[in-house]
Amino acid sequence: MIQAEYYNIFVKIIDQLAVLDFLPPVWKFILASVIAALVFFHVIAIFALVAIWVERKVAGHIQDRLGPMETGWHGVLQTLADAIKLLIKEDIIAGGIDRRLFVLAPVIVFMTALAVFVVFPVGENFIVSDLNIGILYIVAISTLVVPGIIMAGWSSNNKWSLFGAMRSAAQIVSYEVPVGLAIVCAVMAAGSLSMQTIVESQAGGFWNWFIFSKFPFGFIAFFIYFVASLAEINRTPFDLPEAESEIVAGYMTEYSGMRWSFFFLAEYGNMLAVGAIATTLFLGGWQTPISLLSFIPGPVWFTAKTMFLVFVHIWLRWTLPRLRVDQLMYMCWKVLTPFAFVSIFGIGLWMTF
Amino acid sequence: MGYIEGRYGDNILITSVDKIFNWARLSSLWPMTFGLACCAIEMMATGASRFDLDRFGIMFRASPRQSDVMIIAGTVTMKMSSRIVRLYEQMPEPKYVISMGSCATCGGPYWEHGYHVLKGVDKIIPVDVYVPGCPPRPEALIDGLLELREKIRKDTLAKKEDKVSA
Amino acid sequence: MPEIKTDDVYIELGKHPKAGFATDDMILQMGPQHPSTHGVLRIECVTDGEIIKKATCHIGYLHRCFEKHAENVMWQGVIPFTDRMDYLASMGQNFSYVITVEKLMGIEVPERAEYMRVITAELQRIASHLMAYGTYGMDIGAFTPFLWAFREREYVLDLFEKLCGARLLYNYMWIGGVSHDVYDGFAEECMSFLDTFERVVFEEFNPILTYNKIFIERTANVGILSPELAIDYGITGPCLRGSGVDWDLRRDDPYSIYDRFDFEVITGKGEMGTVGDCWDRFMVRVLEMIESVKIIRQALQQMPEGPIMNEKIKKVIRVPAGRVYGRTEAPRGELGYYLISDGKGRGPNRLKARSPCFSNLSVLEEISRGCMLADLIAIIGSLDIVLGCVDR
Amino acid sequence: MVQGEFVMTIEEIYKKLRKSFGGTILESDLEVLEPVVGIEPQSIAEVSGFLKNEPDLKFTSLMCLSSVDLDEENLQVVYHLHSMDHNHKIILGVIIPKNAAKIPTVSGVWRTANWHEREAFDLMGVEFEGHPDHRRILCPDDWEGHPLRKDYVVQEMYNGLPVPYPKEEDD
Repeated sequence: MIQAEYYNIFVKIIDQLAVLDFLPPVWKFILASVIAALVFFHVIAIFALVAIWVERKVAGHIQDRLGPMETGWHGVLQTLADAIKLLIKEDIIAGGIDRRLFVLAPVIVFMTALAVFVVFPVGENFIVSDLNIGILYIVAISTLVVPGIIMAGWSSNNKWSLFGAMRSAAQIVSYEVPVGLAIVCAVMAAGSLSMQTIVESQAGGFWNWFIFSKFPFGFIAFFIYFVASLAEINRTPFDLPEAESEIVAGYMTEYSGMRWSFFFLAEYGNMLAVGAIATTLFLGGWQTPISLLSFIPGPVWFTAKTMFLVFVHIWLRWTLPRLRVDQLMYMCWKVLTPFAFVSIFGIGLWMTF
Repeated sequence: MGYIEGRYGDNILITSVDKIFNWARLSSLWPMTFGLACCAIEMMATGASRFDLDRFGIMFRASPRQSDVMIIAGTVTMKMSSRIVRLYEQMPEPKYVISMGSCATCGGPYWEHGYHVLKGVDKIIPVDVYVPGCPPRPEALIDGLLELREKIRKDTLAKKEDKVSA
Repeated sequence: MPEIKTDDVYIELGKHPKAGFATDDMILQMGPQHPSTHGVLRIECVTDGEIIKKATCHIGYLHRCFEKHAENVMWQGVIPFTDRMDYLASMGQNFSYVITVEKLMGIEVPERAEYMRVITAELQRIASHLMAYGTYGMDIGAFTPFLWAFREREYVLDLFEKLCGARLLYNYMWIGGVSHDVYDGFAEECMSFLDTFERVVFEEFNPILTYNKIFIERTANVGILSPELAIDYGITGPCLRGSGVDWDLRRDDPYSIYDRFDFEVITGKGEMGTVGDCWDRFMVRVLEMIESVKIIRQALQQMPEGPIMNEKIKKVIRVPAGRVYGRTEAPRGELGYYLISDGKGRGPNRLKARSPCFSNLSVLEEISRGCMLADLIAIIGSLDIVLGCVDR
Repeated sequence: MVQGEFVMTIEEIYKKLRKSFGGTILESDLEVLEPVVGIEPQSIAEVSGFLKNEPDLKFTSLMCLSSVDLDEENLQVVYHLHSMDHNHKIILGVIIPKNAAKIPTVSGVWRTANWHEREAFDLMGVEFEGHPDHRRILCPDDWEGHPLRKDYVVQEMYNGLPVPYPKEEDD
């Protein structure tokens, strides 16, 4: 019988290493956590490196040009060069800036992006920690980004930053509602808050995925989640907090070099996270679409589905214009939220009968 | 980089670090979205599909805090000069300036009777590369950016020769 | 180097105006370096949160003393400076200046040159409106239409480059004619561009931006400019026609040979909202490109053989004393030159340029009152100003 | 737009103006290419209001407002008016002395005059009485002189920067 906490794959590995037997269990746990954090930091960092390159390439091809070409083969090293350059840039903290908040803000924003990765069921036995309230944990943690962004905007002592922070806070807090309601749909269908259980209840072919099995309510819920999550991570058409043509760079206006790259990293981390959540809740997580293809391991499916959603994010970004603040709120409260209630009601009826 | 810069001689560590740093810097030159006049249109054309500055990893950033190179694209007027100085000061080190077109370089066609035109942006900020033309063709701007890349490639953290002699 | 005393500014800012709780309007300085002010415009916005209470324009950051130069150079020497005034529509600027001088001198231009002028001016209108289309998309937040518009614009610039050697500032129209005759194959190349261009507008530009739901939401019913207000503010060009006023100098006060062509004057009809909103102004530009295509087709078919310069024009031009106001329909509106010659000088005694953007921009304060910050960007974009033309 | 119904020639408009305003409309040469109707400086605002509101004149649009440096003593402000309803034009000219270059504003009649008058003030130094926002528009606020006057001398330094092109030295 495996204890709940032993689902933590890192704890399991550390536990099996005979070399580390002299350590007390608490230390082993801390060691496992540190390793997990490092691994996920690098997952995000490497994902961001690749994703930014992919984004620039996709954008380039949408726009009839090539994108990065000169740095490495077809520009694959482009983001690496960007990252190194940002690391060695001067770190400006201008006069009039609230120093403590200014320094802390990118850390908080990045931390929240990192923390949600703990509960993603990448494969059948591949999860850092299968909390029994996994999905609730995600919702709770991802809201923490708001204080971070407000700190960034306020401490910068710049009006554009303040605008960006205010827009962002209003947007994220509002869109938590449809996101939460859409998540409730999946939770109702699975009957559990644990991420692994939600995935397991979608086993046996793609028609059992929640997006299809509870048609049309599952599909509505998935669509609402996808749109609202775009708003939550500030991607086009909801990229108002960093709308370049309106408020320069939003809450990141005053940040340079390293600190700015943390915001950037967090943005791509969030993209990955949102894609992963949608995959887990509605697209069957690591499950194979048809049993014929079950020889392909679960993590591959999980990554493939997530990457597809990330690609859709990128595709939308380079196609659509941007909404206005009031239209954004209209969309949230008068379109997405009512429909989310409808789909909750529908799934409720479905589960009852 | 303030700790190492200019303190040590030309040793193997410094030159290797130089290579990586310079490669990173020259591969990702982000100019500021900042156009003044006619040349700005050619600057935009350079960034657009046919010439595509993104091939060299060059993408425009709106905030001076996140940009590395400032392309002075157009006529600098007296009213604008103090703003250009301010923008230049807002950029983080290492920063580079390209003076694009003859107006930015020396006043261009406005040198004689242009009472409100600053005759050369180098009077207010240091310029790395001058791109001649009125306006320069996109190819000329790309050439200017490649020149700047070559200039960055020669940069070093080691002690500068002239400092030793001084 | 001018010294900016930042400390003083911060001391000033640090002082709290009132003790205790007090709310105050926020003053937002937009520009001169801002991605969507289309150059070096500075707008001082008094805002209440996102709502603009008052937006005051500060211009002059690109004041390049055009009128002073015109007084100090020869008659032909003014043409390159007109190029640099509205650098997105140089042909239109040349056109206006040369027909003003020709009016004062009372000379005729050869037929072929007239046709060349119309063809290049209309091609320039397409290029200029493409730029307006692209940058407007970028203002609203869509980046891809901007690059697509630039892609098409490059083809027009290719034609110009082959014709007169320059990409942006042409100095093509001279007093008494044009500088270069067409090269072999110009008509075919131009025709093939026009054919693809029409298709591109309807199949690519319109679906991705013009009829995009979000774009319509952002621009319809925003920045409504009533016809009366537009005339009162001296608005001209697509902005005036966007307000539903059927007024086009090419038809109503014909110059050159525009009375020989058959084209429609596009006006805003309030298709998506109210007449005179941003979407109407934008749509007028899109449809005007198609009308320009029609004009160029007709001109290419009718173009006669013959000389391209009036033979009487000598190197040193003598212009009789007198005053004249010449105006044309430049891509951004009525471009007028008020020219005074004393009959003695080698150049104009006084040249006042009435630039369309200058008047068009002045309405911004009026129509942006009470809108949101994002709308302000949309309004500036829809007025399609070029700061070189505003500040001269 | 209904056009050509009430088109009036410049002579007719001139006569009508003379009838309504008498001596403030100066004797003008109407035979030249584009004749300028001279107006007494003090009555320009009134005349403008009349021209705009009279039903068969309807000069709703101010095409251009130019300032001209006539000679050593005088400046001139020229108004190009156009009626979109009737498609006729008139040019008004007001001559004012350089040492007392003051003239009533017409920004109350056509709002586009607001910026045009500011420009005339900035570049030529004509002061417009009653203008709602009488500031420089193109040059910086602390600029010296009015550049388009023929006797304008460029200031040597502005804000610590040399204004004229640096002269080449013979070394």
